[in-house]
Amino acid sequence: MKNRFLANLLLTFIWVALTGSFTIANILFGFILSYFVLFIITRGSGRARYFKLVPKLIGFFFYFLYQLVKANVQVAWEVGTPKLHMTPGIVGVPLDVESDAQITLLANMITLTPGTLSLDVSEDKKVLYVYSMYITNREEFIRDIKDGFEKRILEISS
Amino acid sequence: MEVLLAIMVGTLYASGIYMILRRSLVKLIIGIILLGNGANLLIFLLGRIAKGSPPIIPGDSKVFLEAYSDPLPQALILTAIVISFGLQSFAIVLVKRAHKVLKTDDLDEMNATDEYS
Amino acid sequence: MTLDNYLYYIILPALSIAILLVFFRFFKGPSISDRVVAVDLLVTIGIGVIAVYSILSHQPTFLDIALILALIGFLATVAYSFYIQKRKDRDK
Amino acid sequence: MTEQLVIYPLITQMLLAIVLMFFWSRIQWQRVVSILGSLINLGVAVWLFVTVWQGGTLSIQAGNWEAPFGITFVADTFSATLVLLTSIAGVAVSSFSAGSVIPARLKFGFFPIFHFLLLGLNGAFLTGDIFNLYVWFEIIIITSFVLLTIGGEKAQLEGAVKYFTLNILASIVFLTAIAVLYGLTGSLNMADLASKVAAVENRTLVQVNALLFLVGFGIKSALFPLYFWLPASYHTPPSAVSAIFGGLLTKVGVYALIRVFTLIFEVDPFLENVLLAVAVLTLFSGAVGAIVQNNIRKIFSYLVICHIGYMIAGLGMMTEMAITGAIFYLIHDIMVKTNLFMMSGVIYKIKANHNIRKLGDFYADHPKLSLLFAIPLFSLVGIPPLSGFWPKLSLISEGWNTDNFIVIAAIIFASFITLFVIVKLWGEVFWKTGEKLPEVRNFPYFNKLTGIKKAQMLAPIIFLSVVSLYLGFGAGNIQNLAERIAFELMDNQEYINTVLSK
Amino acid sequence: MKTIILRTASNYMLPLLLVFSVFILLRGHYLPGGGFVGGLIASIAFVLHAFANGLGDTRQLIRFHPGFLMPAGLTVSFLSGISPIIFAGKPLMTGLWYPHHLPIVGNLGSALFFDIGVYLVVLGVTLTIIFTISESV
Amino acid sequence: MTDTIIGIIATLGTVFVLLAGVGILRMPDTYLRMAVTTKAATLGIGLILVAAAIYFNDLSTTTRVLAVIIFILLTAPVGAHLIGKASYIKGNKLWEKTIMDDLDGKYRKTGKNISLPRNMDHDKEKH
Amino acid sequence: MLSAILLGFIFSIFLVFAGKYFKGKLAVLSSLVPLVLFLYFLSFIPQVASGEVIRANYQWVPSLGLNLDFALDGLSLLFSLLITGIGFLVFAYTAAYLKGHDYLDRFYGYLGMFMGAMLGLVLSDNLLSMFIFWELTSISSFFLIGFNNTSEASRKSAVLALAITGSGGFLLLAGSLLLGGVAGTYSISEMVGLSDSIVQSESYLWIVLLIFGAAFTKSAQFPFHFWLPGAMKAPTPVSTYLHSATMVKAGIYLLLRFTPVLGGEDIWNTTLITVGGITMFYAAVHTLFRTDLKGVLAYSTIAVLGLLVFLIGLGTEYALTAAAVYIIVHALYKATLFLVTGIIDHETGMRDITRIAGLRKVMFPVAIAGFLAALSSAGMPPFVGFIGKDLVYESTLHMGTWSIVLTVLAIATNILVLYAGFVAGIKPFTGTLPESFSKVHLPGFLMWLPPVVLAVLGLVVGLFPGIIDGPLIQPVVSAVGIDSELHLKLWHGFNTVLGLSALTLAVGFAMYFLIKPSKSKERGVARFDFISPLSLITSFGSAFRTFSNWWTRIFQNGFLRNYVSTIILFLVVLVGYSLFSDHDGIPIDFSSFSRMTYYEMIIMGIMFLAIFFVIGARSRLTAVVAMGVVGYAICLMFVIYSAPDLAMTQFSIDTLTVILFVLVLSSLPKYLSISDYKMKAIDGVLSVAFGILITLIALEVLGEPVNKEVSNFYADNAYVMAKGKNVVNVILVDFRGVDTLMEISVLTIAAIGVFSLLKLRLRRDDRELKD
Ligand code: NA
Ligand code: NA
Repeated sequence: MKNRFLANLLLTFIWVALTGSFTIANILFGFILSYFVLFIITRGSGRARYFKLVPKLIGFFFYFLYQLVKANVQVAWEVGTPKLHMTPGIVGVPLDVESDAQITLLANMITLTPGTLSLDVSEDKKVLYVYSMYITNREEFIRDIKDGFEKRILEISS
Repeated sequence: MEVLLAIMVGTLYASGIYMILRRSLVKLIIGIILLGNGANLLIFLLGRIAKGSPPIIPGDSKVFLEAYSDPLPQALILTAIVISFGLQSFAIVLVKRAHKVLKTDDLDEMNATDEYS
Repeated sequence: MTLDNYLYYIILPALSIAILLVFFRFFKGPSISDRVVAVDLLVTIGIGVIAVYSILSHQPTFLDIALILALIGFLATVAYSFYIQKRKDRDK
Repeated sequence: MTEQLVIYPLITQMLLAIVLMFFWSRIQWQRVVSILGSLINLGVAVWLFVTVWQGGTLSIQAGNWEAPFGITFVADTFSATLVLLTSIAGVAVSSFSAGSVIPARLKFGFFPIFHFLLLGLNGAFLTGDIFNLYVWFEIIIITSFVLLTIGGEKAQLEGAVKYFTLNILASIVFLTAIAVLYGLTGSLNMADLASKVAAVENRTLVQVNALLFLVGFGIKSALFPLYFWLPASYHTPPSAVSAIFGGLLTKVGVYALIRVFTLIFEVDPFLENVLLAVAVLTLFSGAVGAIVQNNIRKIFSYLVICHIGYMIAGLGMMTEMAITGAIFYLIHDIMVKTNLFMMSGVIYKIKANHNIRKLGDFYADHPKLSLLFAIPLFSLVGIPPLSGFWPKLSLISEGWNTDNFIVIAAIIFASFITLFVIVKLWGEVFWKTGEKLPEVRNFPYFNKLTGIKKAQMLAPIIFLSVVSLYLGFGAGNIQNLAERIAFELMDNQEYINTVLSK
Repeated sequence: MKTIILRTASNYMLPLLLVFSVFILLRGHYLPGGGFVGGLIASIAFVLHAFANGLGDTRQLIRFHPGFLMPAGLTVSFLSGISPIIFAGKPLMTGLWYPHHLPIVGNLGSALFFDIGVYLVVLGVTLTIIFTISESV
Repeated sequence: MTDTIIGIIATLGTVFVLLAGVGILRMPDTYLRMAVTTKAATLGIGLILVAAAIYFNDLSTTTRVLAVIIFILLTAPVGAHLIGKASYIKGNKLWEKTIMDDLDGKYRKTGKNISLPRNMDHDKEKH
Repeated sequence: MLSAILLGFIFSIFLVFAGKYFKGKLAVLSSLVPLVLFLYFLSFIPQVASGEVIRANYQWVPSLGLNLDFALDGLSLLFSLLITGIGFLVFAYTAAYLKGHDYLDRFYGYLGMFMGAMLGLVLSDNLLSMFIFWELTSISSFFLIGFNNTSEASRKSAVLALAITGSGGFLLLAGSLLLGGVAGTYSISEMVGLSDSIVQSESYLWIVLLIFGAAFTKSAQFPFHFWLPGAMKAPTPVSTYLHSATMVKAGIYLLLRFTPVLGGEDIWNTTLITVGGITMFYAAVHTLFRTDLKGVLAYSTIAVLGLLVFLIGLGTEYALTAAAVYIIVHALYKATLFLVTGIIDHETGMRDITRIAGLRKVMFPVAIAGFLAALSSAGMPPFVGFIGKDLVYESTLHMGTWSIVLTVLAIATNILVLYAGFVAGIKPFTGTLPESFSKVHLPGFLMWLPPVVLAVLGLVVGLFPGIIDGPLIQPVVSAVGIDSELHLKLWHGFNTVLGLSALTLAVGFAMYFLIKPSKSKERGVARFDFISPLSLITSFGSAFRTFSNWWTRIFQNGFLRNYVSTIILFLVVLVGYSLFSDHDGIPIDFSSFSRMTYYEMIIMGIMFLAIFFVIGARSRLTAVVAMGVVGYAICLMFVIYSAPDLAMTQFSIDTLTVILFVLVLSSLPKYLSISDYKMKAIDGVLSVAFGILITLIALEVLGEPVNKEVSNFYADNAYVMAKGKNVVNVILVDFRGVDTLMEISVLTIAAIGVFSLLKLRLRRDDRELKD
């Protein structure tokens, strides 16, 4: 998978060198182009993972953006209206992700979306304590996170 | 604008001295830092200020084509900032040690070396 | 209205107001954490101000400062929280 | 490329400092390297001095950027002389440190810092750039902080807090003065500033600027009423440190004052009055302070302050002869004060005490040493024809010539008190039958030390005593030197022309 | 601070910051940056690592005492400062330049080595100070 | 055209930043302030930076802008997490309308002053 | 001649190294040194008597006008002979007196040094070199008085003597320099020719007063006389040599030497007559109340010194001749008496006149010497003392209106001097020998011969005044600037003077038999000690010490805040005065300033608020965080004002400082707010004044024209010559690279300092400073 990525980068670089144009657009174009070229020339499941990953990554990115914007709008409404409607609380979310990197990524994603905040991870790395502004139901909140960010992180990283 | 900056410099000097006079070790250091900032800004101000024209020769040209702000005070301040950093670090540690050994934060209690022996 | 004017008369004042609001929180506290959060936010908004200012003065150079701010401002926050966790209740 | 010679003293000291840092905890190596290096540095300083004496002012432009654009180093007779004196004191104190400073301190960078201090001093004497002078001053103060606190004993720390604060204050004032100077002239090169400052129309601002420099350097020189850091701290560090402090630290402030007020600013009547008033009060306060002290090093500390007054009086009168006196005094004072603090160190090693009320018996127990110590002591007093006497001739007669009777009175008063204090000290420490001092456990008493250690401590005292004797008996030569320096200072054209290569 | 979040993040940031610091160092002659800021960023990288992982780990990572960087850096700067005296008979700090243009660095000259020395010293100094302080709290 | 895009993106960013400003002022407790604001700003600043990148439209600026954004995304949540945790340990009160606290008792069992390593070098302290 | 002077110094330096071997015989041999010199000077008598002045010149510090110019005229010769002649006897005497003393070598060393100095003093024709030797005599005297250095009284007396004569020395220095400046030369012989212009110069009064100060202190004139009785703590040879025969006469020498230069004016004569008169009478009266032999002699010495000053003040031919004679007279008999006293002290172990008697039985030659000297001091014919006294009365009688007063004064003094001479020279030997003295015996001839020689000389010279008249006295008088026809004679026939002499003797004898020295009288007069100059000077001394203490405490009071305030106050007053005094206002050119924008104002506003927040913060961390805000605001300011490098650096450093603070803060003390409101108000006013001053200076500087020559050079050459585009960086690593090199050195040193401050833990053994 790393090889694929490096090859992708190399091809991008060659493209940029050939065209002689160091603009961001050209580089992006070179990357996409070489990605497709690589996608086409690659066979076999082992090597194909790179090509499955990239769309997932992009998907993850847009999911994150969506969450970010959604939550921001929610907060905007909260902040912008005179009354406070929050029902905040701290919830311990049991974790399926195991590695430090996954936990960190998940926690950061949660924190990055307004309205929630990862406070701590338990010593045994089994529970993530999340502060949230809107909690109506503990289970629902946990499910949101597990089906949302955690699922996607598991997808891209395993 | 310069007027405001000059007042700012004066404020930094005044507050720096005021903090040094407060008998407390921690305030002493804060005072010294404020004074240092004041002196740096004074150099900056008196070297004359200019907006939006950093002294970096643009792109492909070999000399400045437009106005540029005076680089010399900036270099001087940089040196001064770095030196003050060295001094401040030492000061912070000195205060820490002094507090630990002398067991007081009150500078007024630190007058044994001026006593007659 | 040119972009410069728009940035100068609308965006920059808006950011300035944001800074003032945050600064007000810094003043009010009441807890040290609130102040640290406020300072952290100030630095973040500072990055935005620098970005706008670099557009206004046509100097991409200033973005380098934003880079440093983003990197290093974080460390101050780490240090503060380190301290808050560490210190005893002497301070109040 | 004789001009290269100007920075050789700097290169040797910096090299020494760096090399010694690599020898971090090998203290035996450090001792050897420091002493040998100091000797080499002395050789370089002599070489520089002789070259300047014979060939006139030298200057070199760092980075090969013509003045006033780069940083200039200049060795006129004044600078070369001070570099030479620094190197002499450097050799002496290096050896003295090797013998006297306890290993624990040596293992924590004593020698590298010490050579950084000498580097700073030499740099301050040689630079021709006002901001660069600030940087050298910072080297000096940071090294002095470290040397002052090394070991971190109670008194050291307490003294250091005061020393630190007031010296930082001095640096801030200095920096403020540089800011104003740059704002007025746009230049930092001292030779260039001479004409640029003269061309500034707003003389009030020039005077204000001069006063800022006066206060900034005045704190460093321990003038009245700016000297408080000195009596609070000079008696706290190891004697070797006191020696280099007492000999050179305040003098670099005096050097800067003399340089700035002869080259950049002219001393107008107001400044003259200020300088003279300050000089008189410095003489007075230092003298009066020395009377009431009982700690040997505190006595010397106050005398350091007191005697700065002579030099400032010379500067204040601003005639060639008065400056001559100030310069001669400067030369004398560096040698003698360094020696006296080393002397107090030996006394301490022998008796484990600094209090003159408790000390005693020195003459009976150590007649030869007493005789040796009498040389710096009575040189300090200025018993003619010892070195302290000669500059007073110039100063007092210039006092008469310029009708500064109060200055004369102050000079005489200070001389008298110095005499009295030293004589009292002699009576107490050397003549008196002292108290039976309790044996301090594990104290490295002098007689327990190895012969090498003893030699390392005594040789520099003998060396500096010989130098002071030469200053006294060879006063003709020193007077010539001082006159030449004064001439060059008053008529700064050679300096300016050399730097700006006109 | 015992938090895996910070620890993980810091492990990723360390190489990032180090590379970034070298970048800042090398471009200093052309754009804002240089040895000083570069050195600070590098040291901040290690400090961050130490905050997250404890000083012991960071020390293991660096292997030698950071204090060693100070004389090393001083040597580099000092030698590049006096190299013109030794090699060209010119005053100290006179720029000596390699005649050809290099990528990234641009012109290779004594000034760059000087700046590298600054970088090393700043790194050494900052780490020494911070490590010493946190060891003795 | 570009100017318009820049204007819109910058405006969006500024709005978020402003929201953060209002939020930090209005919210009743430390956690809410953090939750509401800290990262609203992240989005806002990110947008403003993107605007700058579009404005200068060259590789080096764009890479720098990307670097800034990545740095912010990397550091901001970690920072927030740290302050949040620190505040909780220190005992900053939760807002009165808070409905649950799963962390309750997790730290305070050991007494009011949670015992934390005095030393940054906590690994070393074990042995 | 230089070698003659140096001989003494060489001798003492030799002793430093060879001291160990200097014992017994060698000490006796060492008296050859003064003897050789004596003979050497003796050989000049013919030349000098013929009016010649022998000169020798050596350059020393020519640019200061200081050269070793020596001139041997009558006056110098007289003194040289006294110095070496009495020196010879004292050297010999000491060998016996201090026989076996541990520090004999030192003693001779000091003596040799003193002799050299004294010779240099009287031979110098250069005022400055004379001053040098003058000071050296004070110093050697100091060491000699303090010779018994374990005795506190000795030490105190030595310090007192040096304090008085030393301060006189400084007056001489000031006077010499002033005189040299007025005369344009330091050559004394040249000054004689310039006398008129010197006397008429404005500085004349100063010169005279300073010279008087020097002479009076050295020659123990009232009210500076009190150090001399104290100096008697020295071993007797010292008292003999320094404090009677030679050193105390240096002041007399000085006055005589300058009579032709400065004399003849009213202020000169009146002052000398008054001071000399008071001194001689005051001291003479004091001799009545002393029971210590040396005390008696000390006061009578002071009386004679007063008399000499008095005579110089009279300034007539008679008076000056009398002075010259009296110098010899006094040297001969007083030296004898001292030596005799020394012998008594040495043999009996006491000097208490009320308990010593009958010693003639055990030390007859000594008694002879004492007797002869006493008679000479009494002015009995045919002793030389008679001639001297005659001349004194002769001169007082010729003083016109004041002659009666002056004569009475002289007579009274002489009577008392007689009394003192008898008490010291005769009384110990008369009466019955107390039992306790039965074992007392005559010392070796080395001790008793010198006084005998001196005493006999007094008789011989009296009988044959021609021995001294032509060869010594006349040259002295002419050296003092008088063409004298006066010749010494023992017998002048029956005249007023003879009558007065007879009166003196009669009253003196009567007093000697009627008034016995007693302890009770001594105690009685001691009740008035509190108004004596000594106790006045002592209480002045302690008052001065108290004052010194107070003054030192006022400034060095231990409070750092006071130090800082004083410095700032000094700065504010000085700079403020300069700024406001010169013109009507402070010109600030507002038009040259740039437009204020809202964002700048906001940044500034935040910064102001943050600063006040720092000041008012109650918690350390809050203050530190607020400091961070101040730093970040400055950083933003650097951005706005085109200083990206600065912004970066400021920001990084600020953050690092915060980290440092945070790391140490928990081990730091509580954040104290200790000052009361009054202190805060005072400090506030001072700080604000300082801040306003800086602001005003800044604004005024901003109105001045700008010179950008240097920075333009940087901008133009940054790329072209230094191959860099970031000019600030180019300045840092190239144009001003030295700054940077030193800046990183500062950092390194600071780091080492931090390291050693925190890591260096001295072992308990090393805890107290050991180096
Ligand atoms: Na968040
Ligand atoms: Na969130």
